[in-house]
Amino acid sequence: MKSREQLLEKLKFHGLTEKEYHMIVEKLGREPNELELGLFGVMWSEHCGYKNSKAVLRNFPTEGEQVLQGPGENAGIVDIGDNKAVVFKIESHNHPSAIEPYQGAATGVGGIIRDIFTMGARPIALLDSLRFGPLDEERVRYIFSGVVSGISDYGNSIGIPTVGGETYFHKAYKGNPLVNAMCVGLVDHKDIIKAVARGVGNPVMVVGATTGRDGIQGASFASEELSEDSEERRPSVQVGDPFMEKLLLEACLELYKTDAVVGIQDMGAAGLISSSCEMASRAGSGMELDVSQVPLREPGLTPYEIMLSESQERMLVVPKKGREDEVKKIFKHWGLNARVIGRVTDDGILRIKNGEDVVAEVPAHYLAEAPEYVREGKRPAWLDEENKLDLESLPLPDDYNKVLLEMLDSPNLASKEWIYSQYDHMVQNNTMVLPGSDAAVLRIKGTERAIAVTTDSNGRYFYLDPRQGGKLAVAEAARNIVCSGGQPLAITDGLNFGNPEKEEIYWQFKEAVAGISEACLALGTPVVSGNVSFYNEHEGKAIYPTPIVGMIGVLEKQEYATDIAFKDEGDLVYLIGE
Amino acid sequence: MKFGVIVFPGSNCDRDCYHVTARVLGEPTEFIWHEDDRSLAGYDCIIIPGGFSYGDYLRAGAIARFAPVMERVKEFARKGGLVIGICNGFQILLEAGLLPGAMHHNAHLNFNCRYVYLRVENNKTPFTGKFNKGDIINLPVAHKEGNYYIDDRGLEELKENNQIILRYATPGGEVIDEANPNGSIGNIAGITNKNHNVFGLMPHPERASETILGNGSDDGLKIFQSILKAGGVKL
Amino acid sequence: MRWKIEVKVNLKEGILDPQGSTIEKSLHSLGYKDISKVRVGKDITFFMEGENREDVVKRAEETAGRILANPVIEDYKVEVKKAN
Amino acid sequence: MRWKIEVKVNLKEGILDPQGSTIEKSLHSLGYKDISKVRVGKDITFFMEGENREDVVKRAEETAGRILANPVIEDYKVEVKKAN
Ligand SMILES: Nc1ncnc2c1ncn2[C@@H]1O[C@H](COP(=O)(O)OP(=O)(O)O)[C@@H](O)[C@H]1O
Repeated sequence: MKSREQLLEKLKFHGLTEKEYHMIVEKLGREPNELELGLFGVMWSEHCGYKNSKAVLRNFPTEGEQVLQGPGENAGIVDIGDNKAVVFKIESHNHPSAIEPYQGAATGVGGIIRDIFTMGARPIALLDSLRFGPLDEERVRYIFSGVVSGISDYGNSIGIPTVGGETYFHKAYKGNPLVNAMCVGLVDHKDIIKAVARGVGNPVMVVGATTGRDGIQGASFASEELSEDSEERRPSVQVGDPFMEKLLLEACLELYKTDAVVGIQDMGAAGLISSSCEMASRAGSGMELDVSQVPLREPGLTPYEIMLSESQERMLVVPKKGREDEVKKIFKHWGLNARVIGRVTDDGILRIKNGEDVVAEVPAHYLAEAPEYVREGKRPAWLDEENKLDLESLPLPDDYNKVLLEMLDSPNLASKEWIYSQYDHMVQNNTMVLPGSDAAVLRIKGTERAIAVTTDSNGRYFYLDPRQGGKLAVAEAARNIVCSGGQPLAITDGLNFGNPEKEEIYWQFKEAVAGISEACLALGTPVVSGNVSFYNEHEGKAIYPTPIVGMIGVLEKQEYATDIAFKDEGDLVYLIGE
Repeated sequence: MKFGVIVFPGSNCDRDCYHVTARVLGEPTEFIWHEDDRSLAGYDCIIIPGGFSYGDYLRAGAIARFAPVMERVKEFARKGGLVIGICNGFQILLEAGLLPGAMHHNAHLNFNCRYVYLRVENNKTPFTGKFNKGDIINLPVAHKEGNYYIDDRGLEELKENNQIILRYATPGGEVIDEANPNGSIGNIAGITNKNHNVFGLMPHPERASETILGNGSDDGLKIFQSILKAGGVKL
Repeated sequence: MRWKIEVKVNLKEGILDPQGSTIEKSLHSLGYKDISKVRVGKDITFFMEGENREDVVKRAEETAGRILANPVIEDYKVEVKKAN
Repeated sequence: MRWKIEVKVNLKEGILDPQGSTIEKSLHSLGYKDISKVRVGKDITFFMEGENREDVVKRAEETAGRILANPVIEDYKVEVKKAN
């Protein structure tokens, strides 16, 4: 019998509370073994389980006749006419980018791209929303340039244009930069694919890269097998391989043409465990996996490590029974692995085997459905003080020319060309309005249409009044779309906040979601996908609450596309609005 | 005219080139897989597109040159067939020895995607027949390793044989450092072999072939139209 | 006195090296089948002024650990030689 | 027998090294003012099977000269050690 202290220590390592442990025991009707506990630990983490945010996110308006897929899948999908649809989502990679800016940002881009092409779509655009501390600090400059080259190298190499984004510098982000990437894909309605594992007896395959120890936070301390040798703690940073992802992308798109696929999901955070139990639980089926069949990059990985590895550029595919060889053939053509590691079952249980031994056995939906926490939240006391500024009391500048020059010199206002010129923003031959304008516009080949895409947010507004901030962000995005000739259709949101266990942060979160929702309802632009990133704090201080709004609009005719440049001498200039 | 677009693992402008020759120009076009070992007889022009063949790991183009299809491209070029290598395609042609010189990192190191102006130095090639000598054209570049290098003797030879086809220039046509996006020797942006049937260039003509895209330049289309005008060489 | 420094920066063991594995695959396909475990690192050389070896080694190590390598994913090795 | 090969690939003397000069500039701006002539090359390591040293050296040199380096702009150096 283990002592309570031992148990608590173990729970702490897995990020579970004692109460959650008792929930697990009650659900299972027995104590979980070490591996099962680890699986619950990651699946019930905020990152995978959304336990602090789920209840609040339900307030988002998610419906509309243009919506083909709302939140809950790998990405959202909206109709753009002519039987075409766009698939899009935003995702954060803040903490990895703080530690290893280049790889952190690169793998963030890689991850969001996979979310898009798992839905059957070809990715056609990337956007990146970035926040850093002030540039006069060496460390910040290192992070800034590392992040930009990480995004640049990954997106350029894989051949998806990075057509837009936004960049702000403020001390609130000094210790905790924000790196949010959005990807947009194009698909014909009939070709949309979902991440479900249906059909008893259908095989489950791992395709793409081999599995290594990447991204397993301190796995060596967790699993008893590893605790014997005193290996140094493996870093939890992943390395991206855009070349591999390009092959994976092309192989998957080729595979979709065969109708052999029942479902497919990318292996992102918490790798095999999260992809398998989400695919099974969405379909209400079970899955049996044999970890000894997973192709490894290095020998000696434990079942725990194999299930949790976040090695990049991998997918979990469920093809129809008997079509395995077809899948293998396509992946071989692209020089990639494809291996059967299990099959779909009908008992709703995720059963993990290591060769003949069953090493874990848990109903998939237990894992996939983390507990939900609803908090009250509290309006921060300092907010009134911060909002007390009397504009009349500000002195007027003596020299307006000097002020203007200073403003133009500020990194927040200056041209972002240094950034976007490092991104290939033209590959794929669709970019009609280039970066540097309000929204980027991409033509849709084979139609007369185009789409407009933008990301927007102002952390300072959210900080001073999260509800207003939410409305403003959506409104700004919509203005950018409209100014580029588009009709706003829907949004994806990247919700970056501090620690939600703090009442004030939770309040910010709730309020911001309420503001975004209100504006989305008013503008008829539902939320179809999104991402939550909590715990963005450094030395106990949270970042400005920074929800990023990524919006898509449609242009019925390509000739509606407009950019910000004045065109001809003598053209009239109007100011419209209030 | 029949175009063949070579596809390496990691090519990413293959579909863009295809779009221009097949859709914009309406000419028959086929993709050719890098492992393909068939003779290229029957094609009028082979395009080696941009991208990151084999991830551009090691050096841009270093691994692609060993692909089976490259032997066929060499054979095709030797017999006088038209070959155009764009961006990564140019790098591959250099590594394969079909064009002289080598490419290294841009002088400022960064990837650089923007429009540049180019001066047409030689219009007496199958790739530039629709231009006048001295024309200033506007095409986008998008690369990290476009810093062309050749030793002094090689440079002299390029000049003697009129192999320098495009140089980075100002909108007014001056060939000066300020107009050079990558540090390339002599502002060289594109060269041919001695016979003028193999052309390598860093800028992307396929991205400037439709006025609705980008800044509206369609100067790139003229390169493809020049190829049509030249008629190719049926082998 | 003048010293020649050589810093080798390599990805830590166990960390994916996409360059290395891609080169390895192509070497195999070119017939160099007995080549294994290809890893690609950086080899950075420079010169430094300094009174004595210890001091130079110390400063070279500092540069390597702080700027030339990211210790989160990379290991580095510093060699210091007298320059002539 | 197993051998460990190390191939160092560097830009030829006289060819401008943009990576090196960028690093040099940032080192200077960080206060390491006495650093000069920074050059960045590649350090490629791998293992090879072979009966005797000469044979391995020959094949390693061939790989380096044919594939790992581009002789138009790069020099290379091959080191062969017995692996344990
Ligand atoms: N990180 C980035 N990546 C790509 N494009 C960017 C990035 N940051 C800014 N841009 C581009 O620069 C232009 C100006 O951006 P920004 O200063 O945010 O404009 P505004 O605030 O006027 O909307 C936009 O076209 C935007 O897409």
